[in-house]
Amino acid sequence: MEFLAAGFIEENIVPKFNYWVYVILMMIGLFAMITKNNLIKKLIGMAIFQTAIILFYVSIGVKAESGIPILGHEQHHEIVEEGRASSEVIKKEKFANPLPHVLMLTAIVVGVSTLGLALAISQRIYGSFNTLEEDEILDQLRPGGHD
Amino acid sequence: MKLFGFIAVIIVGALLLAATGDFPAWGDAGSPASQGQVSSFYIEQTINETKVPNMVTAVLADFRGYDTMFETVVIFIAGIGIIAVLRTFGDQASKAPDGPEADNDSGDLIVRTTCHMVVPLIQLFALYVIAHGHHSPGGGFQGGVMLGASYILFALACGLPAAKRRMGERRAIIIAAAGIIIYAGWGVACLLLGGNFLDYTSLDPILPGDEQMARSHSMLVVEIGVAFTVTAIMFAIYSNLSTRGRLEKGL
Amino acid sequence: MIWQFDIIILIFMVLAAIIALRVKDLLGATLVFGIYSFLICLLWAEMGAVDVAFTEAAVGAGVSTVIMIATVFSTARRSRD
Amino acid sequence: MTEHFSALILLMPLFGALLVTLLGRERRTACWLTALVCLAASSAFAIGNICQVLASKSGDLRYRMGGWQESAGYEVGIELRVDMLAALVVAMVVLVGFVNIIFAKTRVGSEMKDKVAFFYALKQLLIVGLCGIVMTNDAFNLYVLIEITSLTSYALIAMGNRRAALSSFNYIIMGTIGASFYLLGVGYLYIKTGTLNIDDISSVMQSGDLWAHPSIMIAFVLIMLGIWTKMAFFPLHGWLPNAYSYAPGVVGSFMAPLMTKVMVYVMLRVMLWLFGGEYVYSSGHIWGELIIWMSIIAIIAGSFLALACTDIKKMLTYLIVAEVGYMVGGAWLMDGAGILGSMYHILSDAAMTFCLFLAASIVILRTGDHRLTAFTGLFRSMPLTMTGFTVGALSMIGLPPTCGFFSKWYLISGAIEVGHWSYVAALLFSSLVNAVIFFRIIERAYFGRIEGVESLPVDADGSPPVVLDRVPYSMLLPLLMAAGSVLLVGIYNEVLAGWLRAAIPSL
Repeated sequence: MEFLAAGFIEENIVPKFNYWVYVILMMIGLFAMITKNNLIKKLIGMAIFQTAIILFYVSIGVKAESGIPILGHEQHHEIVEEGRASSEVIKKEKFANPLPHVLMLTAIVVGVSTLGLALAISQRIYGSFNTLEEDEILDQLRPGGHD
Repeated sequence: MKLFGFIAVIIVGALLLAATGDFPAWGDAGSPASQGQVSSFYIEQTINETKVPNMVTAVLADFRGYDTMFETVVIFIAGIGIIAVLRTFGDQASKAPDGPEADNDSGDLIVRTTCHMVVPLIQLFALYVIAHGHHSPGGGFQGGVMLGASYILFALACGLPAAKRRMGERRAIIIAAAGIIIYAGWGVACLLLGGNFLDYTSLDPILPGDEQMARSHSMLVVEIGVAFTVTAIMFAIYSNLSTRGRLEKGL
Repeated sequence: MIWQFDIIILIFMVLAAIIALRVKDLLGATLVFGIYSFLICLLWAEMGAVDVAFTEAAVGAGVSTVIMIATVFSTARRSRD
Repeated sequence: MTEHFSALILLMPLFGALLVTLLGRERRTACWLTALVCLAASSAFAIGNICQVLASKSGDLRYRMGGWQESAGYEVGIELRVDMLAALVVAMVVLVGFVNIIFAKTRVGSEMKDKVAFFYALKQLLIVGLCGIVMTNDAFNLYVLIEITSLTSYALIAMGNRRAALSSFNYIIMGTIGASFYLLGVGYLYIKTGTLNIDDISSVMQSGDLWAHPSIMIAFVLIMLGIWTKMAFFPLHGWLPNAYSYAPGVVGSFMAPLMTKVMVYVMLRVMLWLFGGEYVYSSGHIWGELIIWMSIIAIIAGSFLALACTDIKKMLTYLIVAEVGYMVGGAWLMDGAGILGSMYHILSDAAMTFCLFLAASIVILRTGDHRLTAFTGLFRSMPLTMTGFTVGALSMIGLPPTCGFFSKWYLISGAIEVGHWSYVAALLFSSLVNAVIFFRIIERAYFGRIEGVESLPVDADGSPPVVLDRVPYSMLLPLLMAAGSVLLVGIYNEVLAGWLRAAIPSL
């Protein structure tokens, strides 16, 4: 009954709803990957699954006051031309954490590579089985053991 | 299967949600990940160490350049993997239509004309994105995808054979490999000049400016390498997937 | 970050994800998936991850959708689930 | 130059792969030579690396990519870390790759047809990925490299027939789930610690006393689930038998010995270095006992499934599932000898699986039959091949002086020390089943009647192959090298165990 307590929602869901939504998206994707019968649908599920993880990582990097992790012109000018110390000019809480962004660039690339390869393989499967439904493919394979 | 999948998903979801209670609140600037030494170093010292205002580019191409090299390798693997899996090499497949007028063999006149006008603009913007990645969002990867997309657009509007004459399969593979050779070769150059692999400061003697500028210039070089690979592979992926590996006529 | 935008986009994203998986026409599913990618790209721009948003716009909403459509065209368009 | 060895091990096959793609699909011999030379150089560097680790005082080499020094005690760049275990596993990876390149020469033409160059390129990139996994000290870099190995193996497997394409698709689904779980686990660690370097994460968790936090525990569970999916630990093994047995012969004989073993290495790395033995083995967790029981189930189920197989390659893949159970169980025994056995078994299992897969490929090639009945009477017509097979089989059963005996010895002595008799029983049972399986084959091969012998398919180049056992030297030699390595790893077990013992962190 803990879930119904009023304090639970304010403490655990409201400040962290991004994390909750990422879990929901991930569960949707995972469910599709496991249960969908059509190979393309499985791949759409896979892509949703991967973007959910990327959402999680990007959410780590956000700060309440933050903007984009690129120095503005004035700050750039102050540091490079006027020679002021960067730690004075740059306020950390004004910049989003750049590390998760970098990691997720890589993860997006990995995601599209996997998707492309999987699509190529599903085209080959379609070429030799003439269907993309998993159960129909397994039916075709059943009578003959090896080929 | 449905029930099993449902149970598995619920277990995983419960596991993940159980941990969210333990996380710092979303957007908390004092969370370990945001407050930590590594993140502070990237935010505060990037400009001093590399003279690049875009922290993401600097971390991507320099601090974690080793990761990015493998990211490029991943793209390369996807490209040659798709060719290896799907491509059917045959005599009839390699026969290209001849004559320059084959450009106009397909598609609507308006579409073709618009495409001929838009593609140079896209490519110009893509080059800008690659070159300006130090100061604004973008970089080799994004620019490369856009360059590749311009070829895809061309193939959609004017037919794959016309696009293939501009970016044939062999040429695409060579460009893709050349991109990684630029990247990794730049790292090896650092190694030959006495630094560690990808230690751009050791290139200071042969590049203009001081050590920090050497880093900045080197980042541009590796971004160009990334752009080469991504451009070629994106087009190769599209051309193979849209023709089931026969590379005849596109969509 | 603007949390009102955040909530709206997240709700649309969950809807788009569910629709993409429910639609039986694979071409439709692919297009809804393109919408999903575009929404997530907006979300990242809103969270300050501009480089990631740029990449997602080019890759997720652009190239992935195109190669998925290419696959749907050269295979079957109907799906049973 | 010597300090760059660890980077050069990776770079040689990377450039080799790029050169091979540049050479194009027409120049097959040139592609083969390029791959051979690059992997030979890489092997030389790997052996040099072992010598360096032996010579170093601290027992581990560190190599900072990009030359980024640490800032206030935290690594800002990516660091490679090579200790004795890593050096040995890297050497194992590149040597198996090198020998397999020799083996592939005659077969690759007929199995890959026009795609020989792509095969060599993907294969070398797979080696790059495996070496990188073993050496990196960065949790996220590990993910990227895991994906490199996965993508190359999806493509390599899918180059086979239509069954291979289907099993590759299943492998993609399972592999992506596994890798994504790993990535999530790393994200959970990052949100709590703010760093990605494995040593730094460990020290932050130590100093901040984060052990009690549920998210750390869930990170551990997620990372373990991801790695187990990748290494085909029993309930998650579904993708492995089909993928490896339907893959083209030259691919299967290379991937089977390496992929699961390297993932076991990653598991040990995560357990002992990232989280630390103190946390993993602490009695507060329910998982210790549970996982040993799961590995016992894996061993028994793998053995039974192998016993039921009539297809030689399928049988070997189920034996891999059982062997993974050995290693996971050994690693969780909470005991130095068990961990040592697990580490030593990584090396010995790679040697013996490699040997058996090579022998099986040769037999399948010669007889054109992949059922166990193909072995009938083979001792008379192919004595050398069967000798190699027998050495691998004896090692699988666990008879001295093969390496399989010593790894079982370490595992069993570890289990006895902590009094886990059911694990001992499972190991002995699996030995018994292996004995039944292999003696059945060897008996058939030795006493069975010879039937009609077909002629060998002509070499890919059109030149008549040099024949001994009616098998070209380029296939026989790798088999004998693999068999030799089974014996060598066994005979020098004292030396190897001494080296590995020094690499185990204190529990």
